[in-house]
Amino acid sequence: MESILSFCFAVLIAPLLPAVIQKVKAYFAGKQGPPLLINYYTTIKLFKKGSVYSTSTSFVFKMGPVVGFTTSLMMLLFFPMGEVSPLLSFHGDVLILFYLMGLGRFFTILAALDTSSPFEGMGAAREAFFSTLAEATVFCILILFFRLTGSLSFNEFFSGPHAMNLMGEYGALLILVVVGLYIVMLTENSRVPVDDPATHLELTMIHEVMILDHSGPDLALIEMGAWFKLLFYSGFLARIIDPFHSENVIVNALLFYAVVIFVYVTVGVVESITARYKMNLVPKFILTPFILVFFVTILTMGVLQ
Amino acid sequence: MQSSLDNLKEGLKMLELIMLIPLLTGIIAMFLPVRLGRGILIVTALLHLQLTVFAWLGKITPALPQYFTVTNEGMLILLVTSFVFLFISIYAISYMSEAEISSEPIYNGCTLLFLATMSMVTMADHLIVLWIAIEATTLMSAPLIFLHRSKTALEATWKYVMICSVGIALALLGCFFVVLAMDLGGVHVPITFTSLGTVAQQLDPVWLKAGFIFLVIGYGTKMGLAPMHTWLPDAHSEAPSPASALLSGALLNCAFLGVYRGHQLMYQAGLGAFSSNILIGFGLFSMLIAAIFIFNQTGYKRMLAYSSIENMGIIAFGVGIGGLATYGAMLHLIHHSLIKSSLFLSSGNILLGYGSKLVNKTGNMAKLFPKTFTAFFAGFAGISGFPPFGIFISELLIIMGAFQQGRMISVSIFILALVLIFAGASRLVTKMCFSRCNDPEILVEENLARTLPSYALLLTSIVLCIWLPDSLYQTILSAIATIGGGVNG
Amino acid sequence: MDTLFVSMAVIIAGGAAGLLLCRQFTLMKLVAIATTSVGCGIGLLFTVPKLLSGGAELAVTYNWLHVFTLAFKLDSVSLFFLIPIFLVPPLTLLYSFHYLENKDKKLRVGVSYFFFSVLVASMALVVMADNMITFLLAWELMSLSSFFLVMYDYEVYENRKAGYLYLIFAQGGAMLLFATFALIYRHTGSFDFASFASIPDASKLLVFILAFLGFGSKAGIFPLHIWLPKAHPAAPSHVSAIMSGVMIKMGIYGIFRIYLLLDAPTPVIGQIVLATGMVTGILGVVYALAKQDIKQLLAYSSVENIGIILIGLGIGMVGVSEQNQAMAFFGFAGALLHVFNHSIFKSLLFMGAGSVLHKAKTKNIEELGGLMKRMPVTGRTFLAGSVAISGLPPFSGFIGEFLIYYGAFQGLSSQNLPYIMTILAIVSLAVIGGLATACFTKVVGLGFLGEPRTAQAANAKESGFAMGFVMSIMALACLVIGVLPEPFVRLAFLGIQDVPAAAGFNTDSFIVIIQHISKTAALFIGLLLLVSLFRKMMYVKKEIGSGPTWGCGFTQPTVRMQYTGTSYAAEMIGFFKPFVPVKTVYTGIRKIFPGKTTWESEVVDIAESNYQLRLITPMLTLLGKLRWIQHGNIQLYIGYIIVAIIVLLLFL
Amino acid sequence: MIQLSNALVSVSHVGDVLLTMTVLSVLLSLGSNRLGALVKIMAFQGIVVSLIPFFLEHHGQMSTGSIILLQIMLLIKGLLIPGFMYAAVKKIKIKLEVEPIIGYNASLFAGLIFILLAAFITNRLQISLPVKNELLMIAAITTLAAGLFLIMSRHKALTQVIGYLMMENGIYLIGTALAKQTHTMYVVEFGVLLDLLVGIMIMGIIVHNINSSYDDVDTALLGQLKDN
Repeated sequence: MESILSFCFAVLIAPLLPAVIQKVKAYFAGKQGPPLLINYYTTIKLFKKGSVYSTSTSFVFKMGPVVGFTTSLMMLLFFPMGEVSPLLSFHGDVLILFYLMGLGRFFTILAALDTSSPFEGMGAAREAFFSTLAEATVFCILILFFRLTGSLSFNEFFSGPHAMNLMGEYGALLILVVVGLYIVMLTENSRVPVDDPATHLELTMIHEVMILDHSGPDLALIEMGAWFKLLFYSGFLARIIDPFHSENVIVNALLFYAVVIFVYVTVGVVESITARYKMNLVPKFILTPFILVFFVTILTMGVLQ
Repeated sequence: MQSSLDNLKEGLKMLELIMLIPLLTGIIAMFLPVRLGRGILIVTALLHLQLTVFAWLGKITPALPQYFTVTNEGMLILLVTSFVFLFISIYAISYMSEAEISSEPIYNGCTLLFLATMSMVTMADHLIVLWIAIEATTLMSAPLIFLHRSKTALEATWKYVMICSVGIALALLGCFFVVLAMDLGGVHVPITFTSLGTVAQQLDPVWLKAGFIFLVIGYGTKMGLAPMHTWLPDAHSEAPSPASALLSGALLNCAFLGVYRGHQLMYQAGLGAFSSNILIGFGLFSMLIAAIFIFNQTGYKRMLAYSSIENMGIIAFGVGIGGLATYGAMLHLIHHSLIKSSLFLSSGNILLGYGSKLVNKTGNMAKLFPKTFTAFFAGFAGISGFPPFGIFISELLIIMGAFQQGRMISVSIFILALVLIFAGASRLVTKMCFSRCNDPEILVEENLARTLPSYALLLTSIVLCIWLPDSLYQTILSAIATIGGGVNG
Repeated sequence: MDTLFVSMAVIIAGGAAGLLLCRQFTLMKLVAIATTSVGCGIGLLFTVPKLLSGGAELAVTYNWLHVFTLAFKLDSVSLFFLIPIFLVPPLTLLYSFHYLENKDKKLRVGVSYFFFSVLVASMALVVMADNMITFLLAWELMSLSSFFLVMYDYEVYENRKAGYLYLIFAQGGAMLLFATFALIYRHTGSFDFASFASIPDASKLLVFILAFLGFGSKAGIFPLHIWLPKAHPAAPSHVSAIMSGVMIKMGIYGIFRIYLLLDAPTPVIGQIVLATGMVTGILGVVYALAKQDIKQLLAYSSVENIGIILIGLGIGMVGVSEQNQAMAFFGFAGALLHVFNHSIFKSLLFMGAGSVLHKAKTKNIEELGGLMKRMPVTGRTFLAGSVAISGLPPFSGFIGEFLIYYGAFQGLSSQNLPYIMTILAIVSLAVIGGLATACFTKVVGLGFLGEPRTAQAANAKESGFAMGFVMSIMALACLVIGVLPEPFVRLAFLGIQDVPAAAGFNTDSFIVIIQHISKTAALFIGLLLLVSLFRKMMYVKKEIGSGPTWGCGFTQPTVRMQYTGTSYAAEMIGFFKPFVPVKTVYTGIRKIFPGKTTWESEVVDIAESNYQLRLITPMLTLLGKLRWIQHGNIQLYIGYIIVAIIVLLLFL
Repeated sequence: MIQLSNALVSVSHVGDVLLTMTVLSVLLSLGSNRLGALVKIMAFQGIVVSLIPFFLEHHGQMSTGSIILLQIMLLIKGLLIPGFMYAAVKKIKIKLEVEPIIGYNASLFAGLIFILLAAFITNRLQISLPVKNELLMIAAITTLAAGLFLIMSRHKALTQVIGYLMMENGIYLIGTALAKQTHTMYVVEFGVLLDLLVGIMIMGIIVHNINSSYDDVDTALLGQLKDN
């Protein structure tokens, strides 16, 4: 029951949180910024609209948003938000989940290519490339977590005697992981400095340019999928960082979401104070966390002897 | 030799007929009209095969035992020679009428004389008689090479006669050295391999070794071992295809028999290691030389000739290695004769069809000459060691044997050379068979009379790879037992 | 066992019927396909129940040529490999019914069916062989028959070259195997496989490396893979399917078999296999990404999948040497399952490529586009195959990779080198997965989606019924295995039941995981359907417009402005620069008023170019120089003889 | 049986003279620049070589067979073969020059080196040989080596035949020198002779053909078949 509630809460709050980023950015820019509920308004507006489809497209184009949305939703189903067990969990679920995200990416890219637009193809190519590099980091993190906890499930990562937490047994090691995961989050969710969703030139975009041709409910599904994904990553980070622990479930959840919001705020700060990297520097940026985490995994050889 | 003594009592003493009959018919055929000559050729070939089988089964024995004898290895080679000869003759009849060779009676006669001399080689027991026979094969086959009467044929014949004569003259010196080794050892027996074998231990080792060196050089020249092989590609490419087939499928084996006898003697004298090393060296060197020239070869008959050098190298290598490899070498000898003759016969069709010996002038055989293509490509697959042809088995056995004897470096070179040769040959063969033909004018269409003999020879190789008659197996085993070979190590 | 021989006889009979009936084209195709398929069916009916019943080992021997015995034995590994051998050919043959339509090539089609049947039978013999001779015999037959299949379209120069290259690699590999077996024979004096374990440990490593190279040249490990991307495009597509889907797995079988037989304790073997697997996998997929020819791309993708399978085997072997049974078990099982899965989706993809080639007359991605609408069945099945080969759930590719991952994660408890190797293996698998996604989004996205780039592609029609039917079945199979993996995973477990390292391992807990995976996949599909339904509902009674693609302000787009495969891959290729050299030719701008200029780029296979540069060219130069030996001068020829004598006399 | 050794007073002396003459003929042939002269020298050498066994000490007892063989050999080596070759020379009317690859002076010098070499080898072998006849060995090896030298150093095909013949003579002499007693098998030796005869005849026929095809017998013309 708790799990269902937690899941529903996460789904509901997911559109809210990105507005926090926008607020922070607005603050830095000295503007007032959009209302916090902006994303809800947008979504409803989009669902109300119809769509225009390019004559070049086929059914794959329509599948892209659906698959992308579903895969992101799957992540939330398996991730323990707060200290509540997720709806579903089993040993090995991380593997299938990250691969499901791959599936989402697969169809997003295809949908982009289906439009036969050169810009969307460009974005698709970058997406394919950068997420491959990010995937290496993710799997390094999984290796480390497995090494430390002996489990392959989100729920088990954060429960039991060897729970992954900065305050826990291997806190020192996890600092580097946090840095790595943060960069992965920026990459996977197309945030600055990897991608700038707010730029006005399609040539320099990654994710935004891929969805240029989507409109109406399709676009809404894509947007929601992206919010879920961001929430998942920041939740992942928050579970590692989260120093608080309370016996009460609700308090725990609130504290957890506080940390999540903190993560969102940092994203906003980063977006405000850094510029997007030149495209040819991005791979180096994405490789940095890989090297960090790989280093940590090697370190564990000494730790666990 | 107990068995041959037994045979002496029961068998008919007419072994020499095997060589006398072709000798006689050969001389007759020279002066007969073409049609009659062809008939005589086939009849003689059939008769010869029949007599050979009788001899092999021990039904007939020599009348002059001081010069001739029945040995297992000799009978093996005689059997192969006779068998191959029959099919080549059938082919030759059709080929000669198409090739418009004016002197067909010369072919008919000389090929029979050639058969006679080769039969003599396989039966010779006396050192000098063997020498005479091998020299005689050179002389009898020279007219065959010159049959086309072109300038290049002339050149090839000249080189063939000259180089082989010089080589074989050295073999005579080798014979003298063996006799000297006998004198020094204080042995007084007839100079036959049979009797020398029984007293081999008493022969003077130094002179025996020297004798062996000269024998190997001499007969090796004839056999086509590098670096004495130089005549071989010329002669094989210039001779008319049936003659090339005979040279490659029969003559080289006979020359090999000379080397084999020498090695046998060395082994019996306890000097097997020395002669083995020499044979291995020559074998590998021949294969490497063949590899050099098969790459970028321009003439397909020359390629086949170099392939013969390679295969003689393989046989020498196998015999030198000993043990299991010897069995492989003997199988290789049989299958090489069958397949290589078939290949040369096919090359005759190709030559007739395209009118050129150059690879570049041929092409797209798969479409233009489907029957010949089948035979040619199957032959190529066979000679490269693909099953279901027998060379697969023989090469496998030789490699196994070589590893078993711990000759790692040699066998590495062996394998390297095989791969190189395969790479070179398959390039040419695929070019001939599949690539576009620039000038697809077919001079002479293929026909069954000229493809069936190739098929028959290939089929024999396949059959022998599926089912080796027990008697043949025993013959090979007894043959290689004399040089310490066997299937059990 | 006799059933298998019967099935092989039927298969060969089918091929022979193709040869004999070649004058009646359609009848010949029907008879050949039906008979061969029946033969395969008999084989399957024997194999699968045998494997399921945990079949006792079967062995038969026949005497051959006095010296040898032909020995056959079936254990679980053989039985497992027999499944794709008997399963894929009937499907590809059915496909070929509409694929081989040229009646002018009657004889050739007949010959092709004959060698196809020989190939199938010889592959079956390879996995059944129980001694060196039998194995090599079957192996060589397999190489030879597949060569003829590759040469089907020999009129094309590239195809001849490909056939030639294939032949050399086949024979070179076979020679290495000869050497391997001979080396073993040296120690044991026996041809039997059973005796392999008794050779001294010191020799085992050498034996294994030789065998690994020999088998690897067939399987296509880097850098012995260069024949694959040439031979597969050359062969007709149903042949590429069987070669890539099944035949190259014989190399894997060989590696696995020799490993099992050697029973070597040295950990180096596992590390070699693992490292080779990683290199092969990553470079294979990068090259696949770089290629624009669909069949060539698929060939490189086969190299990649061989890499994945080798990673699985390597994980298993490291597990054995680390005495980590779980690692060993899942490594081996994952490798086997991936062999099976790959045989299906790679065949499917090759058939799809063949269908495209058949109708659009080109294999070049840059000339395709928009086929999803024009060839719906081919497009959809190809899409399914692409998802499967990228290892994404809920399709079959994921299951095999999951097993391998699972095995690898079990190995993380090791220390030192095995640990680092395991980490690298997991990361490589992840990278391979990501790049494979990139690679197949490229094929599908550029080849099947968007607008057709040429008139040929625009005029393409759907292929014949037989082809579409087969591809649909296979696509469905990919999905079924992905959603209901349990029986197939069990099959893979049964496949390794005779492997000593895996014996007695309790898989119950893992089966639970697999059931979970199955449920997750089902859940995902359910959710997907729900969301689709939701989306449908959202669009009810709404205005759906259609117009040209948004060109960011540009209003007159042409089909040539679409993103190209080359640029799609360029950045990723650039990342692997030293290993994936790109050759560019730019004519440059010279004059004040420059004329036409061109710019070309081509990805060069580093292995191929290095062979050319460092091996073939020097060798040919050397051989060319040595040719003066035969200079035609008789005086010097005689001199050779004298030199030979003098040299030999020195040994006296 | 005829006891020839008793009949002649100083057999070994005659033998030595003959051997010296053999060596002389070798040197002459190396220096000779006319084909006709070369053939005549070969005839002379053939006769001398055939006679040598007759005058050797250890061949004291001659059987009837060997006498007949001797006559046949004289006939073939001294008459038939040179006659045959002379006829060939006469047919080749244009160039009777020998055309050496290695000049006459150098050839003569090489001949001297062969003699030295032969002496050296003989010295080394002397210990193991059953028959002590140094001169015979020296002459034999010199002839053999010079024969090979002639084959390799002359352009004309006919000269090569002559070289081959000389080489055969050398081998025959070595055979004579090495064998302690004649192995009484004249059939065999006759066979050797016959082979030699037929071989020379076939070579002669080819030479004739070369001449009619090329208007010359220069082997440099025979270099079309090659692989480089």
